[in-house]
Amino acid sequence: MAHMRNKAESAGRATKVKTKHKELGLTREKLLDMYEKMLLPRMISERMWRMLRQGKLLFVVSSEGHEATGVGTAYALNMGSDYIVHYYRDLSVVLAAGMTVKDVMLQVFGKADDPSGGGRELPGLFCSSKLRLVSTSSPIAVQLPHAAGIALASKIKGEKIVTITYFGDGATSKGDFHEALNFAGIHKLPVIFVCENNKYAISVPQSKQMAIENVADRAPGYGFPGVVVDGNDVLEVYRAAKEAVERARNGLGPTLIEAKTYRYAPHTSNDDGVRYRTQEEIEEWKKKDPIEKFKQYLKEHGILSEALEKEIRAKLEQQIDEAVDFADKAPLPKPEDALTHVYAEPRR
Amino acid sequence: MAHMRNKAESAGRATKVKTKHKELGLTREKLLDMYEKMLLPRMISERMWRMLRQGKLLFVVSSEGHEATGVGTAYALNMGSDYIVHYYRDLSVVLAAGMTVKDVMLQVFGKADDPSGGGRELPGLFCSSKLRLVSTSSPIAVQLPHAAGIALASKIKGEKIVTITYFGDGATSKGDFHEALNFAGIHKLPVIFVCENNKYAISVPQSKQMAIENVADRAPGYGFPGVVVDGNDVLEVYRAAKEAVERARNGLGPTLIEAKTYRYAPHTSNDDGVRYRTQEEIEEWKKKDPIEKFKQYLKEHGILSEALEKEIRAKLEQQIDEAVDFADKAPLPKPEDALTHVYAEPRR
Amino acid sequence: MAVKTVIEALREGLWEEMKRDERVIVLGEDIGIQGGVFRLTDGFVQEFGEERVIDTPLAESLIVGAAIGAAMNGLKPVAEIQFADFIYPAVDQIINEAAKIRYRSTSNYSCPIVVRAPYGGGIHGGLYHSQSLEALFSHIAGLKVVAPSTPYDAKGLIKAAVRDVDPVIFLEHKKTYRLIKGEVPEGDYVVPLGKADVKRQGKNITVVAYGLMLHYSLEAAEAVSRDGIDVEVVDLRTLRPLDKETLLSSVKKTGKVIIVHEDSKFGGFGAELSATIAEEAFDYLDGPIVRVTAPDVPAMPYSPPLEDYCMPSPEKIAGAIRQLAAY
Amino acid sequence: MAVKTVIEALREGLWEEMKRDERVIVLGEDIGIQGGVFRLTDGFVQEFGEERVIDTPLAESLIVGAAIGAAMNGLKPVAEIQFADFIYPAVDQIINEAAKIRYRSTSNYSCPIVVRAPYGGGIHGGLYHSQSLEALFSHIAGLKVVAPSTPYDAKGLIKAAVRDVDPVIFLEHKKTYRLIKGEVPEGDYVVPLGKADVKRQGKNITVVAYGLMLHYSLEAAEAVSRDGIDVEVVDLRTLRPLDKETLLSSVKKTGKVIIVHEDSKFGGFGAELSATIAEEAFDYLDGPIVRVTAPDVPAMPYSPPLEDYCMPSPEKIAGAIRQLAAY
Ligand SMILES: Cc1ncc(C[n+]2csc(CCOP(=O)(O)OP(=O)(O)O)c2C)c(N)n1
Ligand SMILES: Cc1ncc(C[n+]2csc(CCOP(=O)(O)OP(=O)(O)O)c2C)c(N)n1
Ligand SMILES: [Mg+2]
Ligand SMILES: [Mg+2]
Repeated sequence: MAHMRNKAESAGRATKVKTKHKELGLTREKLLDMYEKMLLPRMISERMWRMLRQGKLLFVVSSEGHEATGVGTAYALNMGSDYIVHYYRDLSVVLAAGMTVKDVMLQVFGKADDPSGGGRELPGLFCSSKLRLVSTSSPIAVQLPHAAGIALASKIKGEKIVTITYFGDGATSKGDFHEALNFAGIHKLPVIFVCENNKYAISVPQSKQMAIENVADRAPGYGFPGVVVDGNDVLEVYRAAKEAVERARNGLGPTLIEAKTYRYAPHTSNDDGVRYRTQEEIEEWKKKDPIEKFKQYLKEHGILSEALEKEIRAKLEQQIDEAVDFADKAPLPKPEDALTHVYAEPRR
Repeated sequence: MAHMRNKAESAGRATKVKTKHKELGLTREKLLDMYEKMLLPRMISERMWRMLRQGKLLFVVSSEGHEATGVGTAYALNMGSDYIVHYYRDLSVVLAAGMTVKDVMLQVFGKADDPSGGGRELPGLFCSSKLRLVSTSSPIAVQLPHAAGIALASKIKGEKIVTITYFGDGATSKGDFHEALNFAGIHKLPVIFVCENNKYAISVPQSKQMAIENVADRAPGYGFPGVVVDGNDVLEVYRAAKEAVERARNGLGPTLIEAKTYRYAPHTSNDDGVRYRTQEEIEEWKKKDPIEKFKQYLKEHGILSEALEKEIRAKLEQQIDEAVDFADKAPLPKPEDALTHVYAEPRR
Repeated sequence: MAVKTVIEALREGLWEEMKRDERVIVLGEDIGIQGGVFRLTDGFVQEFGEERVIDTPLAESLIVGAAIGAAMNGLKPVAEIQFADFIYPAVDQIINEAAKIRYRSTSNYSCPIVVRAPYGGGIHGGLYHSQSLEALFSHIAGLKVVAPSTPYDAKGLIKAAVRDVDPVIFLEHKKTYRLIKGEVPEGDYVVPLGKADVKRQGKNITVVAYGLMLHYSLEAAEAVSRDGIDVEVVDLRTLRPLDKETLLSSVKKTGKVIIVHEDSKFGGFGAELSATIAEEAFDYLDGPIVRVTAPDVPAMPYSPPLEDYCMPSPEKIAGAIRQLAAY
Repeated sequence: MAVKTVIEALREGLWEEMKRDERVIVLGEDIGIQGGVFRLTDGFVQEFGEERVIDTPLAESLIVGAAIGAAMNGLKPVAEIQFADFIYPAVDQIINEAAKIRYRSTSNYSCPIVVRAPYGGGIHGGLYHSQSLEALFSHIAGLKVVAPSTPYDAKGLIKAAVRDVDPVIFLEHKKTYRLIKGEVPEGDYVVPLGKADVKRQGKNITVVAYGLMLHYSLEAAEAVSRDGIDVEVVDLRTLRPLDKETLLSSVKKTGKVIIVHEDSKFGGFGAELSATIAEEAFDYLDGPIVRVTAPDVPAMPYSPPLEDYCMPSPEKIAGAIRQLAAY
């Protein structure tokens, strides 16, 4: 069946809410770390929108709303050895993977020292061979076959390494989605497909993208499990991701995780985001803010206090200030740098 | 659910076998017509292989084994108004649609008067605007989006016209399969997708093409029914196709029909067909020959006698002789004809 | 006459065609309630309804493939690819199918679709929102390829494209959308496909361009005219079928030619222009055939200094003109 | 030295590379038990196993996309596209991804894949088993494009391609597979990418070709030598990066040039060769730059008279040589 976990079961879990993180093996430190890694991309995104209005940035794509999905999945990985194949909505994943705020700012400012690619890609697309954060691009769904291929190579090499890849609901309409999942199913590849279903591909609502309720329902057609999860509940996301990572690492093959979530901001700074969604719908979803939800949980369990929250925010604010300042002052690329890295430089 | 009809049900039907054609509303004349239209492509295919060995043809792609699938589906259509989008394995469909044996022979000989395209396409790809037999090509699965688009146009024009398209198991791995079925599901288009699952894409067995048993199981992921049917039983194929055509014509949307069948000959004359299948497997399937099966049924019901069978064969043999003779003597295209029909000829 | 932008002119032309002929439908990503990411189809769904203005799933091969099917069944589909950079998944449908349907069926079927695609750089779009793809499509017999540069031409050409009975790839330079303004007549007129237009008469050097580069070339021509170099600027408008007559007669007159495009150089569309000239007007040439293009890099980077380096500019064109004039 | 066919040479080169380096894998349709539809990988799955010789589903975008992923994770994938005509669904992965990975990541990642594709006509393959696609790929910075013509070069070039650290499109003319024979050394040697080869010395006219057309050009050169025309024949071998030096120095020597390819003319690869020459060797030219190619039709039809009409032949090349010689 498509859903490893249906609504009744999740409701059942809700009663066990007090022990959830222990059941998941998450310590206080880890939980606070996760919280910080959700807050950070939110605060960076807000800063980016501000800088856009100030004319300091030319373009913004942000991830407000997707933080639980990103952090919940990323924290289920072995960082630095597992492969991460993200898309532009994944600032939280990228930071969880170990990109620093400075690295992020150098990228969005398009500066020469941008470690992701020297200012070549649009803001929002990161990469690092060191962090095993794979180079990715703007075209939708092209990264899914890459993730399958990376996982194939791990399998051939006999390494117990898992690959995770992220994409939106829009991506599920593309041929590459189908071809990649089909191949992964045939070869039982160690790969996890995470669909961040925020109900829209820019303006196109899910009902015009597919005739079904859940993307996860397609997984049985590829011979592996599909899971629907509340993408705004970081612990539920983590639980689903952990199971999927274990399956993959143990040679049991892929999982499709569909995280139901919502993007709060417009698609990008080129979108006003007002024509296709009602204010009510946005407000409805704001009530389910993943950060608020997690904060509530942490407070209920005495892990986070108002004071600590303030402290964390101040620390992150400062990190961002410093990074912005640094990146702002960093040099732009030299024009003729455009000519490098077309092919491998000849060995000297 | 994926299967409108499971094995138990089919078994149940087997007991009602005596009344099957009446239940389906098929008269004696119609049944004999169907039988003839199954026999004809078989006899043409056999003739083509012979002509290949004689050096009279350069290339053969044939449909032995697929006759029940082709005829059972095609006979559920309104010929001349419904659109047919075939692939190269569909000689039986093409003849059922009204192509004459002469037209077929002119095509496979690549003659100037080939009505499908003046000898431009490889043998096995036919078309006729008059018969609403749509122009199709060698690349796999590209015709599925066309079928969706044709059905979309019928819907927009408010015409109660159905489109049917055919493809192999191999085609289901391609992005175009996914994109077309998804779109058809969203718009509830009047289109029928017929997968002629003969277990191989050239040499690649189903197990290396997909991690599932039935292609039809993918239909729920597109929001419409999928049906598995014995592709060697022309009446069962007809039943499934009729239901699908009715659904489509009544605005209820697409159906995916998976007809399980087998190709007896090699993939084409460029394949020896021996490396990837055992002789036993081929023999096993020959016992289920769709023509033999239908002949048995017709005999049991007193519709076909040995004498009539002989008469039909003789008639078809003569048709084929005449067509071969005609096509053989017909002129080849003039070399510079290669330059025509690139764009519409300017109006004079 | 009213002064309009390129995008207004295109919108007006397409709108009028949808009014004129109910077989015309538009389909693509975000073209409905959103009115397209550039707002070219703003208001269309309200006027023509969801049956004729179709928000598709995110699937370029399907967009073109379904358009092909609808065209074979009597409609006139205008497919929008949101950015030309994203057209690659549809090239199989465009090249193997649309371009070959008439040919392979000796006109049993034809494929009268229009595929619109905003292309080109200089708008901080980075590697995947700046590409120029005319070389790819103009190589393909069976396709027509159009690239307007002015509002007047844009409206007249989109109408001609919609009325054409064969597949047309309609490339709209997105930087010209709001930058370039010009007079556009009310109501119906057509600019025929396959006809170039001499946008500036001159006798020393021919500059051949299209899209945004036409405007940069006119600027460059103006600049060098102060040095006494009299430049003729040919706006191709349609890249395939190429108006060889206009091209060659200008070259034969001036004897020197500069080809300008924004795409990278090696194997770009300019190569064909150069080759046509070298083959058919060789005896008239007084100097090498020069190309001003982007450098041979995979695509235009995002960061402004890198982007600027890649974009041909009026200054770079003027430089090339001066150099060739001195040859 | 043993005399081998082109396909035997390719098979031997690929086999030796798989022996040499266990990171090399091959993937594609029917390449396992079937040994490929042309039998190029015959015996590979038996020797190297199903993990390194992967029969994929029928999905070209996946074949290349998975190869890209495997390459980013340290393997050296050699992807087979069964016929070049079917590569279009993979061009997004090839052009937007493979060609741009190094560039967009400033070498954080690279994409060392080889995509092999049998191309070309003259084998009664019709519209979809005869196409030539070198124009499409050679336009793309970030890709290397190789098209061998002789067995010796085929083996040496496939080895160089496998060892290259960037993506290589390896175009094999399927008519040469069994038609063309030549000496091939046992064991390891490499023909470097990016180097053309003068296959026949001459002083009157340069003919530039690759693949099957190289052989037709040599035949034509032989034929016209009886009329006292001394033809130099340049075999490009690699189309991108182009060996301009060899090309231009031959043209500068002879002053006349004919470019031969099987693909249609308008916007074909020959256009770039012509443009390069018109731009960089203009002063050395004694006549127009002539192209001998297929006519501008969507693809090569099946019926023999139509196919013959489309294929350039030694006779057509010889005719063009004689005409240009008389210029
Ligand atoms: C192949 C392709 N087509 C179109 C686009 C333009 N585009 C960018 S994002 C987007 C919508 C993506 O929606 P979804 O996958 O749901 O991701 P989300 O932005 O909602 O997270 C579109 C159409 C693109 N980037 N790539
Ligand atoms: C896009 C594409 N890739 C590869 C091929 C080569 N090819 C021709 S038929 C075929 C197998 C098709 O198998 P299937 O769809 O099962 O149809 P069948 O021949 O079994 O009826 C392949 C790989 C092709 N025609 N098109
Ligand atoms: Mg979305
Ligand atoms: Mg099959």
